[in-house]
Amino acid sequence: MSERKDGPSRRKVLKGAAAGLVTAGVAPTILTSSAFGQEYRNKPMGDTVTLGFNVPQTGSYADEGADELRAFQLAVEHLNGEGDGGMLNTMQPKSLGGNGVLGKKVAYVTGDTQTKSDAARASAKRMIEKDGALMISGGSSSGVAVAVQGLCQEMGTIFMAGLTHSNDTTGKDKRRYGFRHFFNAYMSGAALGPVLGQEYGTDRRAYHLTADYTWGWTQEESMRNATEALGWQTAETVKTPVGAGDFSQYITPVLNSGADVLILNHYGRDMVNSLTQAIQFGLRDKQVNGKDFQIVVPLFSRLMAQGAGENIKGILGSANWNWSLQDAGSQAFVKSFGAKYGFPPSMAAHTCYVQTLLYADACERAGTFYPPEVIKALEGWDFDGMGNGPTHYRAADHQCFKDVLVVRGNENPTSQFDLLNVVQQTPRAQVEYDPAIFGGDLGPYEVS
Amino acid sequence: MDAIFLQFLNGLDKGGAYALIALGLTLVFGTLGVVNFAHGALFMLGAFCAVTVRKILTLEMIATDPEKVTAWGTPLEIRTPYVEAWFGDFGSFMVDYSVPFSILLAIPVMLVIGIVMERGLIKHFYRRPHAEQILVTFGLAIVLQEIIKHYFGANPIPQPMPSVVGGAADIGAAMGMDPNVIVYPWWRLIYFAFSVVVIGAVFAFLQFTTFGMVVRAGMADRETVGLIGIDIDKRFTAMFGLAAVVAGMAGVMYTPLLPPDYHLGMDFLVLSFVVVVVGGMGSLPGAVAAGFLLGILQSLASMTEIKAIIPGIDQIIIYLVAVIILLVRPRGLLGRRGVMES
Amino acid sequence: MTTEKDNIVLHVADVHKTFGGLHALSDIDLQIEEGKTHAIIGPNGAGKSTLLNVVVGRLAPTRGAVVFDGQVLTGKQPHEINQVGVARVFQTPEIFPDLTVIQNVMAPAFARRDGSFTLNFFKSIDDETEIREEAEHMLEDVGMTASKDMLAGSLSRGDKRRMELAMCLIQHPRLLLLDEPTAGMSRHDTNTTIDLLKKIKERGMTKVIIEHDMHVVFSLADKISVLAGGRIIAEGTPEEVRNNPKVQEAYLGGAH
Amino acid sequence: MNALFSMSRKDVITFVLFAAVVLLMPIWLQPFGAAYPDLMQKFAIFGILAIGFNVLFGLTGYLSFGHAAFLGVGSYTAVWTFKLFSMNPIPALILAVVISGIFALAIGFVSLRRSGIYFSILTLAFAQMSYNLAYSVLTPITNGETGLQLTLDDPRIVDSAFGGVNDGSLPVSNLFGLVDMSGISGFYFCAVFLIIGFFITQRIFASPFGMMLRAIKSNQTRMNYTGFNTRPYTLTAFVISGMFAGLAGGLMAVTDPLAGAERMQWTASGEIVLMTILGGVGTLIGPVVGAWLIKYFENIFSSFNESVLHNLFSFLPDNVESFVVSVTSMFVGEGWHLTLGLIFVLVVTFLPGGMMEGFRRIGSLFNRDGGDKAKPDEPAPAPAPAE
Repeated sequence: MSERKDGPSRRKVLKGAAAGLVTAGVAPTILTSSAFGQEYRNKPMGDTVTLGFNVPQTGSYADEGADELRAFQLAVEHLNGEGDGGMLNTMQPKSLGGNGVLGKKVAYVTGDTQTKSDAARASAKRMIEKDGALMISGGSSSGVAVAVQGLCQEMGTIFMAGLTHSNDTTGKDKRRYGFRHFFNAYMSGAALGPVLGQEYGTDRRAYHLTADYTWGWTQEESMRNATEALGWQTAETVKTPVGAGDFSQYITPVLNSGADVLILNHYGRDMVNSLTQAIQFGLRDKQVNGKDFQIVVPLFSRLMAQGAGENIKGILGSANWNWSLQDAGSQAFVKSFGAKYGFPPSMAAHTCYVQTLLYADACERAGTFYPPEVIKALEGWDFDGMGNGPTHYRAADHQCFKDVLVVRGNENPTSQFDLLNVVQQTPRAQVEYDPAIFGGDLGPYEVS
Repeated sequence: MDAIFLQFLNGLDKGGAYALIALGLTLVFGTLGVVNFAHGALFMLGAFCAVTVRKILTLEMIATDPEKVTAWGTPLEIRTPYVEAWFGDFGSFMVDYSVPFSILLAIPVMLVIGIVMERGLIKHFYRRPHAEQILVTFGLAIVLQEIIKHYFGANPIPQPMPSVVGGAADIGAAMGMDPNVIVYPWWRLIYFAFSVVVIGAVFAFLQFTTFGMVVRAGMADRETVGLIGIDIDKRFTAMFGLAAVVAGMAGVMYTPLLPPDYHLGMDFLVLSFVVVVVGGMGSLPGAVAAGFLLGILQSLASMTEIKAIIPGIDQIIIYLVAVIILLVRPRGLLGRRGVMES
Repeated sequence: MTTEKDNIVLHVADVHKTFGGLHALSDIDLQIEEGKTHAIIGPNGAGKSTLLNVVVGRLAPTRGAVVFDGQVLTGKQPHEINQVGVARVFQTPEIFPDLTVIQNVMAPAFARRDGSFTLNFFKSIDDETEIREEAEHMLEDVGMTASKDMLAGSLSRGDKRRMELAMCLIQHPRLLLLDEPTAGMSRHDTNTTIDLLKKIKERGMTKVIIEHDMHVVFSLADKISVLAGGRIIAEGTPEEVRNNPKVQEAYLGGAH
Repeated sequence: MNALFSMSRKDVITFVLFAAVVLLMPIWLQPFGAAYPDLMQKFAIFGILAIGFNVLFGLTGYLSFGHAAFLGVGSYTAVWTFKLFSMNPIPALILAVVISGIFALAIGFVSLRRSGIYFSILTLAFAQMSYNLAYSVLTPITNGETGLQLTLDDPRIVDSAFGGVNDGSLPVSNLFGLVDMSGISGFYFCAVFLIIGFFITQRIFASPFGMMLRAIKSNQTRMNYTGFNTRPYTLTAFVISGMFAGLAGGLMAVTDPLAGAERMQWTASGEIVLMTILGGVGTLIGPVVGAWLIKYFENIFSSFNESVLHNLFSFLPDNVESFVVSVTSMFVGEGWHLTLGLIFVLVVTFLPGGMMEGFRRIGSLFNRDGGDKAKPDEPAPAPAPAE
């Protein structure tokens, strides 16, 4: 396959020249031809290809970021043929040979997103402009994912999103250069809904506490749609400030609202705090309308479950992946991760690992690192053996479709990592939707 | 009505926390004239005293089960806490009560931290501009929290309260109303009572001991007190230690409500400054009054009925109140003239 | 008491000032004649500084008004009062410690020339040669040329006072209020200051001076008002006051 | 301070040197690994922010703890200008400066009624209210957490009137279709503004107006009794520094068309304060140096991971290497905050007056004739104000 679809545009050349000026630092470089040799940004010239891993290293999600970084390192090892190969052994179909990507050794650079859009973009730009990163991956919040994805579209660099759960990432704000393996709020609702119906009945009144920003709203909307479809009523939806810390003033009104389910559309520290505090208010010991009061946390992660401690027990929620899954891919990944680090990977680590492998595989299949070709190789790709069963990367919105886990806080954990029980692996067909419902526009393959 | 009453309870409980945190800050400012941006970090260190105690109490004996293996191929570990193995029921009692126990550790530890901080760093900044005090204490706060992050990670670490007080108290029923209408978590009531006791103790200490009298005189006029031959510096060091202890105890007791992480202090920093300034820089009663006022207003502003009238009011209420109070009362509720206006 | 005369530049009309229940000033009626040096003396706590504070707008009188050259000053901001031509030397020098001596003296000259606010941030201060020269002359007058580039904060107390005086004089105020201008000065400095103030007198500037040092008062004042317990108990030429038995009883008797 | 009087030549030299240092960044930053467009753009932009802040804080002593609000307002304005009118940065910057100036006028008018920490808290309160509202209820205007971005269906009425083609990709900010505002040209664009901003500040510092601001910091009471109305002076300084912040915010949007609410958070305001104090309050160049230092740490120190360190220390014997790496890794990568904190503590403890004080000391080491206080050529570090 040709590496060049069309000749370099004038702007591209100018940019290349400018980049050359920067890299070499001195004016005469402008006259040398090497500056004109790049048909696309950061085309790997030597025998390595550089990937950029952009994760939160400071701030509340630093532990999640650290876990993502471990997964990235593991993925790089496996791609370069070191270690036990992990999911390379289970991935179906597979073009990777454990000898790097397209014969080039995989190297990586890292950066700190600080879970802030500006810092994340600055860090991504550094990896692209200075370190020559060909692909950016990672992240632990939707705001950051959308911001970095937008940047990557402008820069013509592929972005393989890490943990981002908002519908917007592959909906309103979807981009041609952005891909998401993680599930989203809509899928959480679609998977949780039926289970909630089975467990708690169809005659319920739900009270929503929602983090007051875009992810919270999409989560609330998806949960409302899913529960109201069951026949539940929505008693009240209340927005809470992000990082409120103490949620007591939002929890007390729940007590006498006549609601019998509390849905916490919170993530991270907000979730840990609001869940801990809601349970202290005795909500779970309450009887309302003749039924046991229930709390639901639509998005769970094991790391955050650790923060909530005992309080997580028996609480229903959804997850992208959990290390207790028994399929061959998951087991292979858990095995090599656990052997290297001594504990099992989080779902953030899983999605980052898979994303890296998928990108590498797509390059191998496209036969080039040229982003538009790699994008085409990823779009509409079907694969299996990487956890969650057969998976489809939908071309229309770059969202992966796979089984979604409904999980429950483990009542009797056998270890400090055994916090979530998989209640149900909701089949992919049940969580699929029409990409048109969230709008958005992917944009072009070719960027200047 | 019930809703308002409950929000009022919330306000008291929040206000107690705010007042407790602001108290130490204003104490340090009033006595030493130092703007201490590391005060939030002291609160956080207190919280991590509780984490440490619990960590020690739950240190586990690790035996491996040769029969079973983990998903990643290592033998399954069987973990038993030492204290339970050694002390049986008393051991689990200690684990259960780890948070109150932690206060015993927090008092000496925070005292030492406070004194070391003051003697080692802060005392060199008494005569320096406030801007430099801000930079040095902010830097110190970052260093302290990064050290905590290095050892404890960034994730919040849950600290359960003793199981006896784990649930909620039915205050309504106790007051002869319908049961299950006004219920409030025991621990929050305890926290409120605790804050009242600590605030009372600090006031009594300053009011009725010679030490306190000298310090109060020093707050009013440092030079004169120095002139009459009292070594005020030593007492001020002790005051810094006291402020650290108060912040630390507030941190310990707060852990069951808010699983602590290394960043906890920064979240409270801005808030505690707002409380102190609204109360009036250097005024202890002002800080307490402002703490309760802001706590109660914040709780009431979060009611759905009020948010329906003014959307987003709960997001800004604290700052809005601060602006209004400072415009109406130039030096906060109970501030003195000439403090921090240079 | 006295009737309005043509050459009255400052009229403190029936001023009362109470702090809580305390009468700091009662029934003060004071007329200052143009070009004269008017001393206000009295024991500590007599209300002298309070009176000056009322004149310059730092304190609002409880009753009464201050009229300067036909304009009511009461209710005006301090800077407005300065702009109509009233300058003040404080009991503890109020200067700009972080600026150099020459800058300290230039600043008031700008206020005189440009009013209370001008936005002239594109012109270099170096190009303000007129004001700079004027300030240098002023410093020469007070004998501080040598220290003109020192930071004002590092001056001795006496030098600070002299500089503050220069800061006021450069504005050519119609009325200069001096609150104990020689307090804390050595005898030599005091004499220099007296000479300086006499020199200004020749230029015809009206002055109100509060002073403890009778030597200063009697060598400068044209007229003296004696304040005790917030009231004017005597008024007249230095001779008259010196011989007034009430004054001797209330003040001079105690002081000497 | 006699710099003011012997000025012209000295200021011209300072200016030329400063301009040269800024324009030659792509070369001299090379060995520091910082010569890539984004970081250099940030250096220029945060330099503008810091010198503007210094006009307020350095000269008048009023410590605003809410300056990031103006940065945010500038960014939002610029992005909205892009969305509604044109991708040309000039109108976007003009509007950003004007709107943030108006915003500063309103906030300053209220906040300057108080001084000292009461002023700081008022500005903090206004900025936090802006941030909290922008993050949540004002999402229709600010796009909340995600941040305001360009979209394909933006009207861009001026551009489309001039026949801008929609090729399906998002437009890039450009100067009349000639020069893109991303990459190295974006840096030079920002650098020009930094140099202009520096020039303006230099003028302010050397002007009677600048002297009045210093006088206000020195003794506000004396200012009043000297016939100055200090409020318009402080308000002007506040608005000027707000406009600088707005310009910086606008430039951030020009080089990278995204405006997020967190740009207005108190931590961002605190960062501006730290930059200024770290570099040297009230000095011309100090705040810029402080800004560069903090941004350098944020972007470069955070990028060192263990594999980079292993490469760096690979010349050492294995066990020594792994020890050195494990110690160093505490201070870089995810530990970069620790280094920053330590630098704050060390600089302010040993160099009261910030980095500029350090440079002065180094300078006086070489000037053997220079007695300690013989010639304070930069404004000396302000002595502790009387409380």
